[in-house]
Amino acid sequence: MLTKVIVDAKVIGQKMLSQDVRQIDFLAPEIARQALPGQFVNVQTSTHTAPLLRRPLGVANVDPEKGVLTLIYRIIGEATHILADACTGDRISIIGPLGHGFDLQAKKPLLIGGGLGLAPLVYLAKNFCPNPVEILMGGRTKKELFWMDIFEDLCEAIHITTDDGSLGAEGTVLALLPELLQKGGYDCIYVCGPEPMMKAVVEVAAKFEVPCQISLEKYMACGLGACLSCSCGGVHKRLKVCTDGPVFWAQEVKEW
Amino acid sequence: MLTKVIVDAKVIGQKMLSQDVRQIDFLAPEIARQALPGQFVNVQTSTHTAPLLRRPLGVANVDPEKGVLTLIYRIIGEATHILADACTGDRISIIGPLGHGFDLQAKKPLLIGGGLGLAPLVYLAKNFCPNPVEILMGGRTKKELFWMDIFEDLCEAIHITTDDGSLGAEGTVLALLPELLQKGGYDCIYVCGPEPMMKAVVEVAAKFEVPCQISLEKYMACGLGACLSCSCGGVHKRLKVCTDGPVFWAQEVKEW
Amino acid sequence: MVKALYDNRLAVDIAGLKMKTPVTTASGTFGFGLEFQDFLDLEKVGAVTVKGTTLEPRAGNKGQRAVETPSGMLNCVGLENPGSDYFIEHTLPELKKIDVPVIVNIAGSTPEEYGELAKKLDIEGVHAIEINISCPNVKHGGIAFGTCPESAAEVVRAVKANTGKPVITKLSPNVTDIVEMALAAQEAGTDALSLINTLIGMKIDIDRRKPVLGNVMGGLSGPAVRPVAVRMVYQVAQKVNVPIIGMGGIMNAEDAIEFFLAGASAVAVGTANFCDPRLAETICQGMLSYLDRHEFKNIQEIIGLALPK
Amino acid sequence: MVKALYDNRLAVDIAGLKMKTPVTTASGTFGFGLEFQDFLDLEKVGAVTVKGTTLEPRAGNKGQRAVETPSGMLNCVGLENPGSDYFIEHTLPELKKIDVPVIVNIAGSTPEEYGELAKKLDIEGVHAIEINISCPNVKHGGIAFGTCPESAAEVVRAVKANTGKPVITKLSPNVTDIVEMALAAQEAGTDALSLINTLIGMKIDIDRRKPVLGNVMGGLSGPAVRPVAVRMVYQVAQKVNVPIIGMGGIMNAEDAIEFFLAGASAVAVGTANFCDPRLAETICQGMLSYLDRHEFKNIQEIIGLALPK
Ligand SMILES: Cc1cc2nc3c(=O)[nH]c(=O)nc-3n(C[C@H](O)[C@H](O)[C@H](O)COP(=O)(O)OP(=O)(O)OC[C@H]3O[C@@H](n4cnc5c(N)ncnc54)[C@H](O)[C@@H]3O)c2cc1C
Ligand SMILES: Cc1cc2nc3c(=O)[nH]c(=O)nc-3n(C[C@H](O)[C@H](O)[C@H](O)COP(=O)(O)OP(=O)(O)OC[C@H]3O[C@@H](n4cnc5c(N)ncnc54)[C@H](O)[C@@H]3O)c2cc1C
Ligand SMILES: Cc1cc2nc3c(=O)[nH]c(=O)nc-3n(C[C@H](O)[C@H](O)[C@H](O)COP(=O)(O)O)c2cc1C
Ligand SMILES: Cc1cc2nc3c(=O)[nH]c(=O)nc-3n(C[C@H](O)[C@H](O)[C@H](O)COP(=O)(O)O)c2cc1C
Ligand code: FES
Ligand code: FES
Repeated sequence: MLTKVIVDAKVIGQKMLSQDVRQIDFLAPEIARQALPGQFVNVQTSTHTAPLLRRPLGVANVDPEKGVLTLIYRIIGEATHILADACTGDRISIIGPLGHGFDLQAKKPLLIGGGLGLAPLVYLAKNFCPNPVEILMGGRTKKELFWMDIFEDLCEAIHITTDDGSLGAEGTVLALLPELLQKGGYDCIYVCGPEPMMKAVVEVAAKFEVPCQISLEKYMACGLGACLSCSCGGVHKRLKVCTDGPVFWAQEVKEW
Repeated sequence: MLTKVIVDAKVIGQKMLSQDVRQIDFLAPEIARQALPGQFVNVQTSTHTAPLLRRPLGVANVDPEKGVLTLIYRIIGEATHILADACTGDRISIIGPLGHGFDLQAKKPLLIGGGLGLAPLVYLAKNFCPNPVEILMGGRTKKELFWMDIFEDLCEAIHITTDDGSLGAEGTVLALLPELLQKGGYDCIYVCGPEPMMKAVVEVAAKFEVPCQISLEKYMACGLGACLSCSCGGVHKRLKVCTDGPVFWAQEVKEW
Repeated sequence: MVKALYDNRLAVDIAGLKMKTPVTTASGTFGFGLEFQDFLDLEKVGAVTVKGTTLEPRAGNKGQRAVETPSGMLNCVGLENPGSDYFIEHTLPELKKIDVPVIVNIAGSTPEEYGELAKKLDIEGVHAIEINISCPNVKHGGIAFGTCPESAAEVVRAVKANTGKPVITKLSPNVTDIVEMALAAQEAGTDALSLINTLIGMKIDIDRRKPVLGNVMGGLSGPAVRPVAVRMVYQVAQKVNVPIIGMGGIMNAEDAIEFFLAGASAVAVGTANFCDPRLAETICQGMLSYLDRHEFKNIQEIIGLALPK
Repeated sequence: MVKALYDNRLAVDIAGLKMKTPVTTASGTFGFGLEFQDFLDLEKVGAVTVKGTTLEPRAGNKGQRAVETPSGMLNCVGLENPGSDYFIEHTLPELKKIDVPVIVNIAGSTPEEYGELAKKLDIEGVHAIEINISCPNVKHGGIAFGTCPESAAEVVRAVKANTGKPVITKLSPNVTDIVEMALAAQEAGTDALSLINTLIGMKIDIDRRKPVLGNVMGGLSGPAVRPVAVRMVYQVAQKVNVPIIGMGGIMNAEDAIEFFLAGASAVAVGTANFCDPRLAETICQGMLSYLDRHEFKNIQEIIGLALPK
C-alpha cells in the first residue's frame, strides 16, 4: 500500500515556462518513488501563520531514480508568489503522494487539458510512453501554449485550439473534439482543466460512448480526507475529492 | 525639521557578530542622512499578515555620504528570524528616523550599555569622536563582548564587567560604576540596556550628581506617537517613548 | 485638487458628513491625524477619526499595552487621552487648519458623561461624533454599554440630545446578536453605525506565566478579525437603514471593497496604519482601479452588492 | 511503551476519561483519526475526538466549503457525516483496534435528538461524548443552542440522562457572556467543558461579488482566533469547577501551554492538523521540555498558573 509521507523537500531548480507559470523541481525521493499520474501533493509555502494552509498541486512529473518531483504551477495568489521566490537549496515541507490517480488501462488514450490542468497530464502522457498518446489542448492564445514544447516528445499527436484562433483551431476544445472522437478510435478520455471544459467534454464523450476520466479541483484544507472541505456528491454516496479522487470516472460523480 | 520617511531599503550586507546577533546594512540615504544617535527605525520584515507589525530597532550607525544605515539586532523571535534570512539585494520597508535622540552636549561622557542596548551607543560613540569617550559595558560572559571590537576604535577607554567574571570585573556594571564616577569627572552618563540596569545606573548617577540620559524600550505598535502603546508617566505629563523618547533625561520619567 | 484627482467617484455622504473619499481612520490607530502628516496628505483622507476622547484626561492602563498575535494585535491602551478641554484648546485648532472632516470618538462611564461630552464638542471644527460604547458602564457593574441594547440606546439618546452633528454609534463585536445592538442604536436615533470595535482577547507569557498585557485582556484587531467584521457588516446592513462605516482588518483596497460589497458606505483603516502609514490615502487608488475594471461609475454602485437580493 | 515514553508526566483525567497525554484532536479537523495513521501513532494521542456525528447521515453544505483567511480559515462543512449507524457499524470497530480513547462529538436539531444519539453511543469503544451546541435549534427559529443558556442546558440534560459516559459540552464563542454559558452547562450536569468552537465569519469574493462560501457564513478557526480562545478559557476557568479542554488556534507546544496556564486541563489540536498532521503526537515533546526547563513535575502543576491568585 502507498504511504503518505511528509518531507522537507529540497528545491533543486525552478524554471519559467511563461510569464506566470513556473516549473519547480524538488528532491523528494519518498514521494517521487511512489507517486502515480493524477495524484497531487500538498505544499507548505510558509512557516509563519499566513499563508496558513498547504496548497494542493498536481504531480507534473517524477524521476523515481533521481528522486525528483516536478510541479508546474501558476502564480496566482499569496502562496504561489512565495513559491516562485524559492531558491535552489531551500527546504519546503511537502505531503504526498495524495489522492488516487488515473486508471492507466487505456490502449488508445486521448488526453484533454486546459490551463494548469495540463500539468498532471504531463506525467500521465509520460506514463503511456512508448505507447502512442494523443493530446487535445485548449488555450486562450498561442502564448499559453508553451505546453506544446513539453508534450512534443511525449505525444504522437497534439491537437490545439485557441479562443482567438492564434494557434490551431479557433474556439474551445469542443471545436475539435467531436471530429477527433469520430475518427480517432480512442478507448478512454482523460480530461483535466476548468470545470466548464470538463463538463462539456464529459457530455460529448458520453454521446460518443467513450469512457472518460476527470480530475476535479475543489478547495482543500487537509488533503487527507479528514475535513470534508472537498466533498462532492457521488452515486449513492458522498465522495471526497482529495482521497476518492481527484480522478474519477465521469459517471461516478453526480454533483460537482 | 526632520521628516520621517518610509523607504524600501536595499540590503547591502549582513554580518554575524555572535551566534545570535547580526549587523545588517541597508542602502537608505534618506534615513542615513537625517538619523541622529539614539533614534530608531521601524522595520517591516514580512509583506504577509504574520508577522504583522513593524519592529523597532535602534540606529547603530550611519554613513550619510554612502547612504548606509546600520542596525544591530538579536535574533529572538519571528521578525528577527526573518530579518536574519534577508539576502543582499532584498528590499525591506523601513520607516525612520523615529523618536528623538541623545543630547550631545557632554564634554566628558560616560556611555553605559548592556545587551543590545549597546547598539545605539555605537553611533553615539562615533558622534563624540574625536573627543575622548569612555564606555562601561556589562555582559553575561565574555562571549557577549564581541562589542569590544566594535568600540575599540571609537572609545578611549573600555570598562568591562561580566556576570561570571570571565572578562573584566565580576558582576554587573554596578561593580565598577561608583569607582568610575568618583574618579572620572564625567559630565554626562548615557545608558541603554535592560531596565534593571538602567534603573540602578540612574540611582548611582543621582548619588554622584551626574546628569544621566536613558534610552527606554517599550512595546511599540506604531512608532509614530499615534497608538499610545508605548506611553509612560513623566513629570506632570504623559510621555510617549516613541516620539518624546526613546531617550529621556532620567528625571523626566517618573514611571517606567 | 482632490476633486480632480478622484473625479468625485469616491465621494460619500454619511448622514450629512460629506467625505471626498470613503476612507476614514479607525479611532485610536491614527492619533489625532497630525502624527501622520509626514506620510500622507490629510486632505486626501475622507475624514480623520481621532483617538477616543473623555471629559477628563485619562492615563490609561499600566504595564505592557500592546502585543502582536497571529495576523493581529491586542491592545489595552485603555483610553489614555489628554481630555476634552485639551483637545478643544490645543488639537482642534491644528486640525482646523486642514481641509478634512474630523470625527471625534467619545467615551464615558455614564450616559450623562457622554451627553456632556457631546455638548462640549458641538462646536465648529468637529464634523461628527462617534460614540465608543465598548466602555464599562459604571452604573451597571462595569458591563460594557456595547453589550446591552438598553444601555447602548441610553448612551445614543444622551448624545443625540446634546449635539447637532451627525452621530455615529460604534458597535462592539463581543455580543451574541450584533443586529439587535444595531437596531437598538438605530431606534435611539443614531445617524450612522460603525463596526467593528475590537474583539476581547488575551495572551499569556508562558515563561513569566502571567498575562502579557498589563490589563490582562485587550482588544484584538487587524486582519485576523476581518472575517468577523465582514460578517457583522453583512448581517447589520440587511436590517438597518442608516449608513455603515465598516472596519476590522482592512489592509488594502481589496479588503476595503469587501466591506462595501457587504453593505458599508465607508470604511476605516485601523491597525494597518501601523504597517503602512500612507494607506488611508493610497487605498483609494486601488478602489478606483476596481471601479474601472468592473465598469462601475462610482463607489455608491457597489455598496451592498454581495447582499442577498 | 507510551507510559515509559511520557513518564506519566503528561497524563490527565478529564472527568473519568483517562488520557495518556493531554492532547486530543478538535472535532472535524481529524476525521475519524484513521486518516492520520500514515503520520502519527494514534496510541500516542491523548484521545481522538471524531467528526460531529448526527443520528441520520448528512450531506452538508453545497458550494465552496473552506477558504483561508489571515492566519485562519473559514469552513462551512455543515456537519456532513455518514450518520450514527454507519459510525457504529463501520468506523467504531476500526477505532477499537487502537488503544486510544474515542470522544464522539454529537450534533442534533432538538434536545431529543441529542438524547437519542447519546443513548445509541452509550456503548463500548466510546469513551466520552462531546456535545456540539453550536447547531441551530429548529424549535427556536434556528438560533444556535450554544447562544442561549436555557437551550444549552436542555441539551446537556438530555444527553446526561441517556449516557453513562463522561459528557463534555463544547461552547460556542459567539456569545456576549461565555461564563454564563459555561455555568448553565455545569448546572445542567456536564462533566467537562471544551472551548472554543469557531467564531462566525465570512469572506466575499470581490470579483464575483458574492460570498465565497456556499453557505455564506462559516466558522473561523486557526491561530487568528487564539487570543479569543485563551481569553474565554481564562474567564471560564475562574468560575467553573469542571475540567476544561482548551482549543482554538494551537499550532505548537507553546500555544498549548498558554491554554494550560489559562486553566485548561487538556487541549485539542484543530486546524493545525492540516498544516502538520503529526502535531497531535509531536506537540507533547515540546510540553515535556517546557516542564523540564521550568522544573515542573507534571502537567497538572501548570494548570491555571496564570489565573489571578
Ligand atoms: C487537487 C488539486 C491539484 C491542483 N494542481 C495544480 C497544479 O498542478 N498547478 C496549479 O497551478 N494549480 C493547481 N491547483 C490549484 C492550486 O491549488 C491553487 O492555484 C493554489 O492553491 C493557489 O494558492 P495561492 O495562495 O497562490 O492563491 P490564493 O489567492 O489562495 O487562491 C487562488 C485560487 O486558488 C484557489 N485555492 C487556494 N487555495 C486552495 C486550496 N487549498 N485548495 C484548492 N484551491 C485553492 C482559490 O480558490 C483561488 O481560486 C490544484 C488544486 C487542487 C485541488
Ligand atoms: C526603540 C527601540 C529600539 C530597539 N532597538 C533594538 C536594537 O537596536 N537591537 C535589537 O536587537 N533590539 C532592539 N529593540 C528590541 C526589538 O524591537 C525586539 O527585539 C524585536 O521587536 C523582536 O521582534 P521578534 O519578532 O524577533 O521577536 P518577538 O517574539 O516578537 O518578541 C521578542 C521580544 O521583543 C519584544 N518586541 C516584539 N515586538 C516589539 C515591538 N513592536 N516593540 C517593542 N518590543 C517588541 C517582545 O516584547 C519580546 O520581549 C528595540 C526596541 C525598541 C522599542
Ligand atoms: C491601539 C488601538 C487603540 C484603539 N483605540 C480606540 C478608541 O479609542 N476608541 C475606539 O472606538 N476604538 C479604538 N480602537 C479600535 C479601532 O478603532 C478599530 O475599531 C479596531 O481596531 C478594528 O479595526 P482594525 O482591525 O482595522 O484595527 C483601537 C484600536 C487599536 C488597535
Ligand atoms: C473543517 C472544520 C470542521 C469542524 N467540524 C466540527 C464539528 O463537526 N463539530 C465541532 O464541535 N466542531 C467542529 N469544528 C471546530 C473545531 O473542532 C474547533 O473547535 C475549532 O476549529 C477551533 O480550533 P482550531 O482553531 O484549533 O481549529 C470544525 C473545525 C473545522 C476547521
Ligand atoms: S480536503 Fe479535507 S477532506 Fe478533502
Ligand atoms: S508606539 Fe504608538 S504611540 Fe508610541
